[in-house]
Amino acid sequence: MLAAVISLGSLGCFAAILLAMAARRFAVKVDPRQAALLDVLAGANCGACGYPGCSAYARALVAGTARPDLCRPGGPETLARIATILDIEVAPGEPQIAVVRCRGDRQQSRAKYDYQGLEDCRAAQKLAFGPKTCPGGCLGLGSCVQHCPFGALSINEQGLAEVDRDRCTGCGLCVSVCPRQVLALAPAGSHIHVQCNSPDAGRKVKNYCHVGCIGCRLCIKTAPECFVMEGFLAKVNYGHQKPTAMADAMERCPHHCIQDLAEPGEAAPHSPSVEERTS
Amino acid sequence: MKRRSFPGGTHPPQHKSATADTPSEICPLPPELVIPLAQHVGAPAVACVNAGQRVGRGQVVGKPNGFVSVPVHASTSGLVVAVESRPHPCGAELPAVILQPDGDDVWAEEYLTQSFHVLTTETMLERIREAGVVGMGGAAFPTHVKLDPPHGKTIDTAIVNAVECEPWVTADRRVLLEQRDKVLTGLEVLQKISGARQMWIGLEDNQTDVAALLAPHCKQRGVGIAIMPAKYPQGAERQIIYAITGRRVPTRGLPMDVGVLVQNVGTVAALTDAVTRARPLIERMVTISGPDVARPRNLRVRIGTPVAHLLKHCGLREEAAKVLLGGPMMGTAQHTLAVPVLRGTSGVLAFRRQDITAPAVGSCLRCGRCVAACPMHLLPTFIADYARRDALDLAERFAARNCIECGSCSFVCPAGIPLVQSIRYAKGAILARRRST
Amino acid sequence: MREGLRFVLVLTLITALSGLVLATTERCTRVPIAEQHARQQRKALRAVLPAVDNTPKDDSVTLTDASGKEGSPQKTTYYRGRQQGRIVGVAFQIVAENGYGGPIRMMVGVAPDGSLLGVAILHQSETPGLGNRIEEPSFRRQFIGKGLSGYRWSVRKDGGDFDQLSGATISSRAVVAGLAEGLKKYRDHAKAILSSSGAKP
Amino acid sequence: MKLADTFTRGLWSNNAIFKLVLGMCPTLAVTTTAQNGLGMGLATTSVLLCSNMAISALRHLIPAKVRIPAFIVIIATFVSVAQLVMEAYAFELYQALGIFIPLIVVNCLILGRAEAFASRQPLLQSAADGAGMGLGFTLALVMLGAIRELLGSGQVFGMPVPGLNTHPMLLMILPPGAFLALGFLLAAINGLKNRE
Amino acid sequence: MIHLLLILVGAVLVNNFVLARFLGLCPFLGVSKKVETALGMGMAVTFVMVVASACTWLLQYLVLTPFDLEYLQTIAFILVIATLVQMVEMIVRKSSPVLYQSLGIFLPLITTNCAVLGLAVLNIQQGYSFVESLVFAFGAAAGFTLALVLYAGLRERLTLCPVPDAFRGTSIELITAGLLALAFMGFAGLVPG
Amino acid sequence: MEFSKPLLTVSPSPHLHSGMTTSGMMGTVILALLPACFVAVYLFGLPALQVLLICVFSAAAMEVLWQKATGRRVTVTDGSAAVTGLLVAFNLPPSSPWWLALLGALLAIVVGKQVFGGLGHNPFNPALVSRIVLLVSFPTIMTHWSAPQPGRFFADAVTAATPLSEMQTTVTLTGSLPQNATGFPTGYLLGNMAGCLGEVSALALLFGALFLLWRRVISWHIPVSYLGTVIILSSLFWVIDPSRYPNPVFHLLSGGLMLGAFYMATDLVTSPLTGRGMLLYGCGCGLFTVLIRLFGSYPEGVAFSILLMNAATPLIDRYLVPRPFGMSRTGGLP
Ligand SMILES: Cc1cc2nc3c(=O)[nH]c(=O)nc-3n(C[C@H](O)[C@H](O)[C@H](O)COP(=O)(O)O)c2cc1C
Ligand SMILES: Cc1cc2nc3c(=O)[nH]c(=O)nc-3n(C[C@H](O)[C@H](O)[C@H](O)COP(=O)(O)O)c2cc1C
Ligand SMILES: Cc1cc2nc3c(=O)[nH]c(=O)nc-3n(C[C@H](O)[C@H](O)[C@H](O)COP(=O)(O)O)c2cc1C
Ligand SMILES: Cc1cc2nc3c(=O)[nH]c(=O)nc-3n(C[C@H](O)[C@H](O)[C@H](O)CO)c2cc1C
Ligand code: SF4
Ligand code: SF4
Ligand code: SF4
Ligand code: SF4
Ligand code: FES
Repeated sequence: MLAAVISLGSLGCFAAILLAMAARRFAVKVDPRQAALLDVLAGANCGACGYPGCSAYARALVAGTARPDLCRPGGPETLARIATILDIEVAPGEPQIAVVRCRGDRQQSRAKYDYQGLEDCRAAQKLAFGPKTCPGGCLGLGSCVQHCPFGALSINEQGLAEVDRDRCTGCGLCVSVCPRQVLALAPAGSHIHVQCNSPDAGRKVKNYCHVGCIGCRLCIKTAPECFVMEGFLAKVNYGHQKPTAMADAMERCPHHCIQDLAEPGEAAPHSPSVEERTS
Repeated sequence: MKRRSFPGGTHPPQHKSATADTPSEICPLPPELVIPLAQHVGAPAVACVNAGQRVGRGQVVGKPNGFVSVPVHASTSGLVVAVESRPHPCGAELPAVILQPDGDDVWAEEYLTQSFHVLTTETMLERIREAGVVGMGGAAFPTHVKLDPPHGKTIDTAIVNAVECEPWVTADRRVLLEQRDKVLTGLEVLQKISGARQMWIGLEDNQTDVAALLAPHCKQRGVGIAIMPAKYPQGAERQIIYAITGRRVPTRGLPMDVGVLVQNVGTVAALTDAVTRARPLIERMVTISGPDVARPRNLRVRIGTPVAHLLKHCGLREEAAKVLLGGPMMGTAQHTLAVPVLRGTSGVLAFRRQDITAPAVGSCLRCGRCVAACPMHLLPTFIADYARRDALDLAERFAARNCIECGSCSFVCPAGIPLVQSIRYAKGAILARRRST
Repeated sequence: MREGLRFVLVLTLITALSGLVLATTERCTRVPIAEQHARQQRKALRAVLPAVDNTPKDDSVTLTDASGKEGSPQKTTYYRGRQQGRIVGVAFQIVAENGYGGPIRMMVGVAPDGSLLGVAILHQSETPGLGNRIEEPSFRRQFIGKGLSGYRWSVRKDGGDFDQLSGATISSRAVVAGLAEGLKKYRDHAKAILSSSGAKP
Repeated sequence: MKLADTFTRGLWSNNAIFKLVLGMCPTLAVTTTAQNGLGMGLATTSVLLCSNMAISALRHLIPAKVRIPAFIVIIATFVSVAQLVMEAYAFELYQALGIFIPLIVVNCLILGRAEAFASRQPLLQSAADGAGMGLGFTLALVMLGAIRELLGSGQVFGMPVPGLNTHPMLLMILPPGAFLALGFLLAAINGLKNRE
Repeated sequence: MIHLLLILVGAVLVNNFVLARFLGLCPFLGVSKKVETALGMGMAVTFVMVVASACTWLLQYLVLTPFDLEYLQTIAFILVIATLVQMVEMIVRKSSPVLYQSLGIFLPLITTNCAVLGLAVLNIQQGYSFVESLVFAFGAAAGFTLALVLYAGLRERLTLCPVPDAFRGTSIELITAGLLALAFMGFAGLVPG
Repeated sequence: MEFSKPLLTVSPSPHLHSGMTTSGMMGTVILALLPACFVAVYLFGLPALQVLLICVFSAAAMEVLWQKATGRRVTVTDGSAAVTGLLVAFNLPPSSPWWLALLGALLAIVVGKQVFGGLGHNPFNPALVSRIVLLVSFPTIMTHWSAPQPGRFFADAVTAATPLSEMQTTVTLTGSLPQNATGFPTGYLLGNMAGCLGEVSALALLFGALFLLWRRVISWHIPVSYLGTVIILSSLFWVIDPSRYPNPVFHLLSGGLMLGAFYMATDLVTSPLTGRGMLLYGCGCGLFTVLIRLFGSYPEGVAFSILLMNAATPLIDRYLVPRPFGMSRTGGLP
């Protein structure tokens, strides 16, 4: 009995002394904030922040080389927590969501050629600048679908990309993937969007698409300040939305490229909370 | 005579008999010539004529823009109807001078004939540049740049590339047969400018008849004839240099790093015109062939002639489903027939729907055929796989940038995977990333 | 320093405490554990010996094998089972080296005349379903009553007198060879084992 | 969190093996029969329960710095106790499980729960977690053991299953079979989950 | 000599620690995503296993056996191993950041690794002498490393495969490990005993 | 406005294809295996035919079922399932019961291939996975051989031992080789031995292998390095002790070496990509085959050695990367 207590106790004592001495002699400082940060990051390891995984981002945050608002799946809550840990101040941004800015499906728009090759928009874009006559139209080969880490994208039967608003976290990966910038991030609360991305003048657009923006400015006339014109393309001024006026503009758009993407019957478009989106 | 080759490569069917022994013809002038200002590697020329202006044959319509750039000339006399964007073989719409031939085809200036022996190297290079000579083997790199290596680099061997390993295309062969004297003179010009001590003409062993015809003339001038086994891509620069000289061009290097200069047969012939007669490059040999062409043959075509005109001239069996500029291994498929022939266009091939036999795309069997076929000793299947998954770092680590896009890998892949397309994508993405950082 | 001290103290305390707990547990379980081991041995002895009225465990001789193969001589303990003082059987462990999955440890009981009284497998690592069928009574039973002389100690496949298990020839062969060796060992030592006992070899 | 929740979480939704993939060695090594699986599972459960409770009770006394070594010692103590008790009162099982009894010490599950749960939660919660996790582990072991025993020797809990015991697939009770069985079991669970 | 060689071959191939004895599966499944990390882990494990084997052997035969304290084996061994690993980690981290990046980061994983404790216990169980136990430790670690590296190679290839949904993740990884273990069964009997 | 008018096709270069496709390759392999099939049926009669048919058809059926069930494109027409089925049959004893053949095909297609994502993704040779699983699971049935009875289709099976298992048994028993393993057993060339359905006639297998080599479906690297290593190693042992170790000819002709070297080690999917990689792989196969045959407890080592080298293939592919043309020796590849 005594032998056991003594030998085990002295073994423990010995081990503890060794460890204590080692800890003293070989101490290396680790920033405790790094561990704390890793805890609050979303843990999806999605790479949306541009770092190889959450822990790399945490390291960069502590090192001060990264912006604190890059963890998109984590959303504003995470941002707030990061801010507390790092003791900095940030203004929370509005949650965003990806919008497909094209309605020119197979029926509605003109193909340039019959494409044979990789099922990849970026590769197809390199062959005579894509198989669609419209230089901004969705190619429907699904590069964005492959890259969305949350499975929020799909290609519909008409050959157009589609965003699942419930799944999209607004991480923006698809935006950087799409070779034609068809996808853009818009405030998740907004549901009226101009679904066209053609830079061409109306005459040209009419030649290749039934539903492309022809730059007629009717929307701007109907709902001033709600829309802006960039070149020959109308865009929603997301900072300045007036639902009724915009609904009017929607009615009057001759090519129907302004669309309300909220599901029918839904008063205000659903803006999922962070919990729901990351779970 | 030597018979060497390079490791790797494939054996696509030749299909050359349709045009190989048919004498070339002069292509009649089309109703409208489209002369793009970008016909070479480097900065595009700048238009120096306006709509409504009359130009003579050979008159400069686009001025060079910088050192790596060459002028663009009117291919015939006529009226400039517009300077506007038109479909370009690269797929985009690019600025071009639109010329309506007047049918007189008169030279803008009378030119004298002169022996090149009396000219200095500088004069000759200047004339080559003025004539707008670019590589006619496909890359269309300005020849005066290539012939003027930077300080410290010397050229001891010049190779005339008459390999023409692309199926169907026989333009170089016809040039050799029909413009032999021009080529031979061009050889001497090349030797004088480059200072090369050794000269070679590289041919494949399916062209022994040409070799036999050339042999006495070459012997007389001390030019070697290198006959290599017919294997694709024997004509690619690095491969022909390895086959003839045994030297390996380093990865990011140029032929001149190993003291070699490679020029296409057509380029060499164009040198003669440029130097001895100061005539610009406004016409070239083009093979019009393919299963859909009723009367396949070689045509001497003015630069800027739309493809539709050529196909109409040679006749189509039925409406073309696929039209290529260049050969079937490296050429580009066109989405419109309005594109013109450029200085670098060696062939126009037309296919019917039933000739397009793309194998069903499956998953990689890891059979290693692409690896065995790659003349650059790469692992095409890995690079393509990484490219598809956007693993650019890995693609680069497996030397994606070394790929010469010869197409051997896709040609042999039993699973029908468009390997070259993926690799090309990776190359582009890697370059873009480098530029952005 | 204070922190280091605390570190050492806590850990020492916990280990010492753990030592106490364990020592106590060990004290409580010592007897049952010994009992378990003894029971296992008893069971094995009982399985290979006929009914006896002594405690063979306490009536043993340990002899050194003359034919210790690899240098170091091996010791074997022979347990003697008696009936009314007369030795009726001797039990000892043997190891068959060439099993399929490793050595096979067996306990055998031998009658004073050198014939087998019983075989029990103590430990084997043969393949379940194949080699481990050597544990089956039907396989082991065939050896009972057989002695060295008069039998060819190998499996039928090799021209012997014993049935192998189909699909497990290697294991069967190992068992047979091990038994034969054990019997030989007994024969060599029979005198010493049976001496001071009144029984005749 | 309610005790019952804590308990059921460990039992299924956060199952040590199906979800967390912890403690694979004993899982694969001893599950040649359902019975061994059960024995191993119960042994692990009791150690987990005790250590969770002990650690939770001591959590304010142990300085953070010595946390891990202290936990290890506590766990090792319980394992040794379990080992002695099994040797004394469940000798057959003790022999069947062999080296994997002392190895309960290094079952990542136990240290993992100590570190992640017991060192931060009150006693009862920790006990519920220990019991839930342990029984979840046991459940998985029994399932795996039953499958392997059924396919590999045509028996369940030592009882022959007619039809299957004429040509049992020996592989299933050999090492590769353990990997394959668990792999397919996980796939089946995934498949069921996906369907929902 | 031959006898040591047999112990070595037996530990590397025949009774491979991971694939036949089921020891050290957590790191086997966890640290095998990339071949490089697998190699690093393998080397770290090799070092720890050899040193731990020596320490525990001495502890057993100098302390536990003479004082009749065999029942303290488990706790004593794990204490020694845990201390050892932690010490090594601290030392490596301080003295060679490069080595730490390639090997050190794996060390915490090793403490709770069946392979090390299992090895220590097996050394005693099989009655190996000091030298034998060192050889056995090295062989076991080499076998662990071999299996880990092969498995990492397979897993790297797996990431490119369109595995059916239900089989994604741990499921297919276990199946792959199972087939690897199946291949290793070919070594059965290569070493007698 | 109507947008559908015939368009020109645009695809990336090259615009030609060699014409050798996946299904073409698989078809060639099936053709190459046919002579051995005929020999098997000739030697072992109807049971062999039954095993062959069950394996091929159930492999194909399994592939269809699985792909339907997991919602994938059905690709049986590429023929790889048929090749796998055929090779599973080749690896079974001729007298296998029907359920064994069925189970074998199922194991090969499901465990060996489809769980990894189907053709091209399996790291291990499916037919061999199946063979080994069966061998380990049902050792009695899988080592129950029947003697060849040329031309007697309906004869009852006569039990016999394969040359290798006979050799192993005799060597462990007596320490020296049996009668049949001491000479140069040229009779085995024609299939005069017991063994797996497809491995018995070296001649028929060689014939098909030449066809494969000629059609360039397989390259010479693996067979040459595999057989070469076996010949060199076994000669070495034979020279050391001819009474204990059999001669190289015996090694070549008895057992599944020919089948393995030409048809199974060469499986495209599970062997390395590069020539140098294939050579290394072949050498590894040869080494393990000889080791297992001479010292292991399994009489035959071909299947195990190929599986072992399958496991090493990803590493070989990763570390034996060819140096790109023009790259210096130190030119930054992994
Ligand atoms: C960007 C660039 C720069 C080049 N610079 C030179 C040069 O300075 N000297 C030279 O002789 N060739 C030069 N070349 C030409 C190449 O050596 C080669 O002849 C040309 O790319 C066509 O080769 P290919 O048809 O085999 O691709 C250059 C090519 C490129 C693309
Ligand atoms: C795959 C490949 C194949 C080629 N084949 C030929 C060929 O057959 N004939 C040829 O003249 N140039 C060929 N080239 C172009 C040569 O590499 C090289 O650019 C050319 O011979 C240089 O001459 P140039 O500057 O006069 O065009 C090929 C290039 C590549 C990449
Ligand atoms: C996985 C496996 C395990 C085996 N286990 C044993 C075994 O434990 N004992 C044995 O004698 N044979 C075992 N064998 C079989 C031997 O390899 C050999 O085939 C057999 O002993 C020959 O016996 P037979 O002539 O009775 O068929 C096993 C075979 C395999 C494939
Ligand atoms: C030359 C060649 C050899 C093959 N060998 C095998 C083989 O040994 N086993 C097998 O299951 N499939 C074999 N296949 C078929 C195919 O490659 C196999 O089904 C894939 O491994 C499945 O992904 C072979 C195919 C070819 C072309
Ligand atoms: S949105 Fe962009 S990436 Fe997505 S399918 Fe359309 S073109 Fe392709
Ligand atoms: S669709 Fe997907 S990739 Fe695009 S922003 Fe939303 S979550 Fe990100
Ligand atoms: S990888 Fe590039 S160089 Fe190699 S064969 Fe393919 S296209 Fe040619
Ligand atoms: S040729 Fe095609 S199938 Fe073969 S390895 Fe290359 S990519 Fe894969
Ligand atoms: S359970 Fe064995 S290493 Fe984790």
